[in-house]
Amino acid sequence: MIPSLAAYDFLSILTPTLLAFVALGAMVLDALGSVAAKLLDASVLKYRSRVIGVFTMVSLLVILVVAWIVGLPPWLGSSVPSSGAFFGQVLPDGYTLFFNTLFLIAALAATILSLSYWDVRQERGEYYILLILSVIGMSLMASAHDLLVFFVGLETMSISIYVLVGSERRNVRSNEAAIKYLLLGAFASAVLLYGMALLYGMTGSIGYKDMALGIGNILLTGDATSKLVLMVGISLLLVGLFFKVAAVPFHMWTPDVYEGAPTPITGFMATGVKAAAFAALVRIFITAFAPLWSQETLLAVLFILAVLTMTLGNVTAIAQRNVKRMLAYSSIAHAGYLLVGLAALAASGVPLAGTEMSAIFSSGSSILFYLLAYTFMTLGAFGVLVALEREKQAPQTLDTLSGLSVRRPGLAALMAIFMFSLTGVPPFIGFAAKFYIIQSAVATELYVLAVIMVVNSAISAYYYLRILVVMYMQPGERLTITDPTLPLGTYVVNVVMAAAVLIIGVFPETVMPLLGEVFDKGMFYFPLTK
Amino acid sequence: MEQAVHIAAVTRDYLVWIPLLPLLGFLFNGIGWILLREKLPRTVVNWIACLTVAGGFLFSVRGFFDLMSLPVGSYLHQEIFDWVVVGDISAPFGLVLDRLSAVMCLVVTGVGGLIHLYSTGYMGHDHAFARYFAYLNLFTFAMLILVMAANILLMFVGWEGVGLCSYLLIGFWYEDEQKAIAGQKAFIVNRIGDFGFLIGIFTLFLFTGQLDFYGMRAWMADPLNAEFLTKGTLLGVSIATFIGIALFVGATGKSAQIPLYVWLPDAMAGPTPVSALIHAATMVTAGVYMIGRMSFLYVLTPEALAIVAGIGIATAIFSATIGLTQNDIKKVLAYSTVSQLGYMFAAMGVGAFAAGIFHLTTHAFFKALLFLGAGSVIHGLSGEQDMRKMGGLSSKMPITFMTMLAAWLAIAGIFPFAGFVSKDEILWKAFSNSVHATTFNTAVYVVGLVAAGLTAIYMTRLMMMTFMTKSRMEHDVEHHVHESPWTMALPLVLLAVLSVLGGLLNWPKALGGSALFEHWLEPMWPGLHEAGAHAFSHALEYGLMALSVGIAATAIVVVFFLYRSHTDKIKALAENMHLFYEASLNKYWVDEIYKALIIEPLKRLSDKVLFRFVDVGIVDGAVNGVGSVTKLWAELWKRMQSGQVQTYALYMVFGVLLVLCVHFGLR
Amino acid sequence: MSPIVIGLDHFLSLSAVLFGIGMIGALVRRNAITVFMSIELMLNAVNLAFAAFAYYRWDTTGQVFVFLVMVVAACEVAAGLAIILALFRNKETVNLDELNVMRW
Amino acid sequence: MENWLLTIILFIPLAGALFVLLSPSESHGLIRRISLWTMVADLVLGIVLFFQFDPTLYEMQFTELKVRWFDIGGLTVNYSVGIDGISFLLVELTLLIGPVVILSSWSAIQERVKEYHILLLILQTGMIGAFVALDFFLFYVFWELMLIPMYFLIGVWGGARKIYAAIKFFLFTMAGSVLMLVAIVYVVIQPELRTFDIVAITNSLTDHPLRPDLQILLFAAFAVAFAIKVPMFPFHTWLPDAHVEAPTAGSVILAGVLLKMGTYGFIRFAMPLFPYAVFESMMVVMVLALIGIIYGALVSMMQDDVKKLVAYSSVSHLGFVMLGLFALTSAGVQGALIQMVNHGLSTGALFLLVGVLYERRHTRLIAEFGGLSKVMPLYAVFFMIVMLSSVGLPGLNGFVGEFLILIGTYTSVIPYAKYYAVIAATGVIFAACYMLWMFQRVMFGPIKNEKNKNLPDLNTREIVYLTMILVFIVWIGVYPKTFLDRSQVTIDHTISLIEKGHQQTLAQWNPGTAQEGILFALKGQRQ
Repeated sequence: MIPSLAAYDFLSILTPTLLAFVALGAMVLDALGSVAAKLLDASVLKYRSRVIGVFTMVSLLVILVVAWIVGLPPWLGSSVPSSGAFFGQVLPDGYTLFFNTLFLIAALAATILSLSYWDVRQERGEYYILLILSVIGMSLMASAHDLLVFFVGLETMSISIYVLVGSERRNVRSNEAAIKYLLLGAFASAVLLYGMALLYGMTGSIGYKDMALGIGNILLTGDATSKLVLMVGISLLLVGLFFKVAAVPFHMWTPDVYEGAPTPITGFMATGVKAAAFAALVRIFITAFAPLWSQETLLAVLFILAVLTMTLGNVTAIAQRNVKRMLAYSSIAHAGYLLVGLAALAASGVPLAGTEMSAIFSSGSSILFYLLAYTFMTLGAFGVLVALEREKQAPQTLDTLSGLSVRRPGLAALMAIFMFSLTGVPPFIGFAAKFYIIQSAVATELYVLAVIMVVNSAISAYYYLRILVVMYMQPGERLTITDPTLPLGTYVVNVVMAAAVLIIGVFPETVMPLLGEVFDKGMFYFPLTK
Repeated sequence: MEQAVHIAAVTRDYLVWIPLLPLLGFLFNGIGWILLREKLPRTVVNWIACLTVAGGFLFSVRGFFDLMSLPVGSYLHQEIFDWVVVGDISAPFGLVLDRLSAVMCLVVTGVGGLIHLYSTGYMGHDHAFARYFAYLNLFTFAMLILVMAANILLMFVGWEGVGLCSYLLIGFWYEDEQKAIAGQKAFIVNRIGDFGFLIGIFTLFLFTGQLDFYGMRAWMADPLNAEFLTKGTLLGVSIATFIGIALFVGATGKSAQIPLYVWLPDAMAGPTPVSALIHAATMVTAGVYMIGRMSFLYVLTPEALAIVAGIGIATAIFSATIGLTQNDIKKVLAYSTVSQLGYMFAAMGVGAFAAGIFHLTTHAFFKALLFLGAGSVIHGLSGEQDMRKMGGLSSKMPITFMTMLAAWLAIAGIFPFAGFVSKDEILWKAFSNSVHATTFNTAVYVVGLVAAGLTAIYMTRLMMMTFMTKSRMEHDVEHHVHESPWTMALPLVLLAVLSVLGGLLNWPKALGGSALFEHWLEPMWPGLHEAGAHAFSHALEYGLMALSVGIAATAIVVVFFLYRSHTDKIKALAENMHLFYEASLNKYWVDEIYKALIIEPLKRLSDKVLFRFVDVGIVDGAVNGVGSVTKLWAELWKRMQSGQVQTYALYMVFGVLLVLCVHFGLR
Repeated sequence: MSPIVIGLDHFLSLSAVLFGIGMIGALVRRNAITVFMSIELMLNAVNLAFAAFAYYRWDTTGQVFVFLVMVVAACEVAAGLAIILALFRNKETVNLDELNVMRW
Repeated sequence: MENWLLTIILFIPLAGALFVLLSPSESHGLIRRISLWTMVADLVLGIVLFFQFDPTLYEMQFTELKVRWFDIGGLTVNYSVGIDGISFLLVELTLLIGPVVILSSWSAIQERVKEYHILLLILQTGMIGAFVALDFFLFYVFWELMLIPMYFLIGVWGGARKIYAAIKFFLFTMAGSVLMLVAIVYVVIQPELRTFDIVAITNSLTDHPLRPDLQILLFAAFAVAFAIKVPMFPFHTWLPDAHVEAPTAGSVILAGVLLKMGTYGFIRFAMPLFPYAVFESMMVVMVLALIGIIYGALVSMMQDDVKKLVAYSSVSHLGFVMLGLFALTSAGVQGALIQMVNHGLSTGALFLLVGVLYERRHTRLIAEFGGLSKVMPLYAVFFMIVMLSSVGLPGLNGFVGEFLILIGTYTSVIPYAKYYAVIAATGVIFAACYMLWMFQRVMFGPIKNEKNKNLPDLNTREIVYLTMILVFIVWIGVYPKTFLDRSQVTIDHTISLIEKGHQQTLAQWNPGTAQEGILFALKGQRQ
């Protein structure tokens, strides 16, 4: 039958489409730039990338606004689940909207930071185009309701990121990071694909909905072999995703890549890529893997990985002196906290349509909230790093940060806010986010996990606080400030993030109900019926 | 068991003035000192200090006559405000003036007043005189609170208050570290006693539910309750005994009994009037007073009384032997005080409460006199305290000499001086009372007799070395020896009179007296009729009197002649009894023993063991240990990050295997 | 003796073997290019599996997937070679063991 | 006004912080004056509160203002504040300490003055908030909020090993409180509760207590958090470091208020919510408290740094408080509460006095001093009185608290109560030892050290803030009724809640332990 092409079905691909046009525009600008360079003189090239950057920034902002104006009403308005666009391969729901917003925010911040990051370094125009392309990939991952789309999105994102990581071509670290990420990424995609293949073979479909039904049938009626193969497939698929979210032991790439990549890109990866991966992960969990929630083994996997990820991330971060690397480990740790949320989700019972799902909703929305919070905090932190790297173009270590509160009180204060928030101290957003996760974990009786999580956040206090220590409590090295005035953009990013961290932290109501909506009402799709 | 007299409280609103006046004096002088220091006119301070105490004395007298006019058994009472009132604990700030506390008030304010007067002269040259009188007034206040407290908790306030003042006054010249340390020693040793006192209070409250003295008395008057206290046991002794002993522990601290007497000799570091007032006349007798106050409890527990008597008499003889050989004039008096206090406890212990209190009174007279006399000697010799550097002062300081003569005979127990009456009363009661087994009584009596003899000996020795033998003073000191001013002389004289005639207050029946004092206090001691005296003939009583007087007299005469003519014999004596001499001279090394057995180990324990080993080593070590272990793991896991891509890939493979294992292994 | 019927299992086993070989190659070889090719081998193993499933299920989805995987692989190669080239310019080597500027 | 009073009191310091933030950072005088007047204004409102507080009620008061904050997992978190007899005194104490600390750091703090005062003011709000919060989430927020300013106060303006001390303080407290967080979450999502409202939870849990073993687990989680704050014996080692390194104001606040958070937490949360666990863990807590009393006293005796000495003495004093709380008698708990205030006053004052010395000589080593009474007579007077109050001399505040605690424990019906009390009472002796000895070494004797020859005596400012405390030291000592009356009803109610809860646990869950009837045993003792 012909699927209904209701207007909002296309909302699912609205953002990617618009982004695609932006990318096209950027390319055109790029081309024009080079032509102009040929016709006039090479000095034009200096401005080319700036122009493209500003263009990107503006258009991302516009898209953000448009996406909301167009996306919100139908989502809140309708209660009928959409069968989605393109034969249900993508779903135009609140979930998609939320994540698109997240990605756009991350991309916007990354763009602005890049502007101030690159104008003291040499660069090429493709940079911003790749940035946009990666966002397209992410958006597809979030809205995908089908392994195919998901895979395409994933690769679109990954490949662009590979190149972005390596975009400091003269910098050995950048190259090295790029190639490490590329090889491991490809390796992971292979594993992921193999899992997909097996799943496809077992369930005979790649749409989440039908996969769920297939998995259900196999679990009920399948023979041992098919169950085994199914499980292998599922495991491999998960592994592929765990790689992207940097869960231990699939995290090894993270520190090196984060350290080597240009700082704005690191920030973008830490937030955007992680968010995208979780978007896909949660979506697949809730739809395709729904029947598996009754399986202890899945829970066990999540449990073990969560514990490993949190603990190793936090403990190892203690030993780091390079701030970017430390933040890399901290991002691993936070992935661990998110996995706790995922475990809570998986532990909250099979989501049969029409059953009481408040637990699911709350744990689901707590994951989303955590992602949001994490995005703000991390982008803010990296924003501060970008600002610092302007005045000292070297990897920021605890030593270069020392005495910052005297040198640049403003930046120090912002950094302090982000660090406290990452530690999870009220009244900052990090605390609220952790609280939601813990609440859902306890609500689903994952007490041990909750305890391990809070103990970990206590451990994390140590290294986050050490940054404050060097900034506030140690005499600073007399560093000549090369460029006392920061470009407005950086400040705006940092301040906006700080404001978000503080305001949403004190008033979670500003976003939380919306996130609840994402799960409980509207167009979220639950495949199974009693 | 409560006798016929019916107890009745009569509210009187002037009672508050008795302690309040000294308090005001304290505030005036204290604040004046803080604000104006030396600029505060000396005369004002003197007048304020003395008048407030005198005022207290007048009010006490008024209360005294008030009591006389009232029927037997009634007492004056005033409740000022709620102090500690929580749940069923009720300790209002209330004052009581009954026959017992009236006597004490008179002694405290009377003798105290004289000593204040004396101090105005004695401290004439000290620059911190205002501070001195502030402390002295504060002491008077605290002592009066102690005496007049309506409940035992308030008594404890006074109890610790006087301790504080003694601490402050002993360390009055704090620039001298030794003096400061002496004060500190006094406070801490008292604290040890107070620990027992507190336990006593707790137990008392736990079982009687009372804190108010007359409340307890009424409560115990109920035979059932009394039986409950005597029959019920705590840690193997009857409740009553437990309480009695616990409270007595407090008394041993405050009244310098074995084993807590060690602070009193050191307390002589304070100005001499202070020694007279606090460490002879009033504060140190607080323990005796307390037992008198709690007599209704002690009559229930002969065991506790026996302990009181035993400790008391032991202390009496023990410190008397030490007094024999001391060379510092004040030290001799100090040990004599300890010994006399022992007497009082012995009296209390044998149930002769009246006798104890009476000895307390007379002792207040003559011992204060002795101290003041010694003070005037020291004053005259510009600070010399070593008796070996005195002598022949009888001519140079006639008033002092004459007055001290009276005190000497009094304390030696020579007929008819006050000391004789009170001490003999005690000995007689010890002999005759039937609270304890006869053997015990006799033992107490005999020891008491010996102690009396020793007292006579060392007091005579003191008089001889100070006044009657030929001068051994340094020349320049001798040069300006002078008799003290009238402010110091007058109290001496008055006290001398009291020491001579004080006996009349309680002239024994046997000698045709009427034992006024005893009758006056009669209603204070419930249920002593059973514990009353055996029927003994007066003849026996006369005999015993004669015996004790005889002993004292012989002692005096012997010592007199020894010091007069045969000083070599004394040396020989010391040589012969070498061991005893050394022991006595060094106070049996008690301080050293305490230091070695308690103080040093405690210091070592808290420093080496608790602080360095347990706290820094173990507890904090554990804390930091956790930290460093975590750091260790961090380093370990950091090393995992080899930088080699394919190792990373390998880890991923392991991860895959892990996930698969979990999936299937858990089946 | 009956002829061996080539069935789904055989295809799957083959693809598993290929995947394994590719994985081992990716783990043990030191030259970046070679490692890259090994990974391509893994992808092809996946393709084989997809194709096989598609055939036996008589369902075209799998085959579509195969095409997409090929495309993606091509893109990865493109990006990858560019990155390796950039690296070679700076370091004069493509030996993975020497890529350990960033560790710990 | 009335309904808003508490909220205003709570947020005035924050507003002050805002003003300071806006004022230019180099005009120190202005900043100091702003902060001072903020604190004073708060104190004035505190006095208003004092008169409006109704001592006859045990219910929470000033609770009119209650605003929905946000939802979480179907539960509503409210902004709701209120005080009862227990929190009332502590709030007033906090308000009193406020101006004192500002004055005490008037000349001591010279760099980063602006940040310093902002932090002090935020800290003030945090502390008051923790006392008045009636919503578990709100409480936890304030509880953690106190960490940040304190951390900076120690770390930035502290002494030589400030960083170590600051991090130790933060991690210790954090580690404790996160466990409590989990416990809190567990409690609030209980199906029969489903609320963050502390009062509602308390009442409900005393009527329908949790399963005994759960109670013990949760109690442990709470107890660790609070025991660290108190601090009780094994968890105390952060205290000496924090105290020694912190600036005077920091130490004063730490001793004056922060430590009370722990004991307050016990009586407000841990004990009423898990009554059965209280009785199960009584022995442990009591023994730890006793160890704290003796151990703290002994250790402080041999310290050569005055601040460290006072810090360890805090361990001893707080041991008394714990003893009183767990004695579960009206007198004991009452005494514990008063003792909290006393300790805040006297130990706070001690730190102020040490600070005065430190400001003049830049050392705190006892050996450096001696004979100060000669050059600083006024200082000597203040020091003497405070020292005596800390020693527990009757007539001063310390005695009232200690006596009530001891007699409350002694007369308690819990097992071994008498022994606890007797052992604790020895602490009174040791207290005299270390305090007097320290005092004698610092103030008495000849002036050995040339540097001390001409130290200036207290100036007006110092006299003012010391007097502010001294007034209450004497007041509580002489007429404690003022304060006892205001908490009596609440305390009796709380105790009855705990006992009821325990009975209910026994009745509903029948754990079959020997605990039955403890409460009514030995009642006949007084025949």
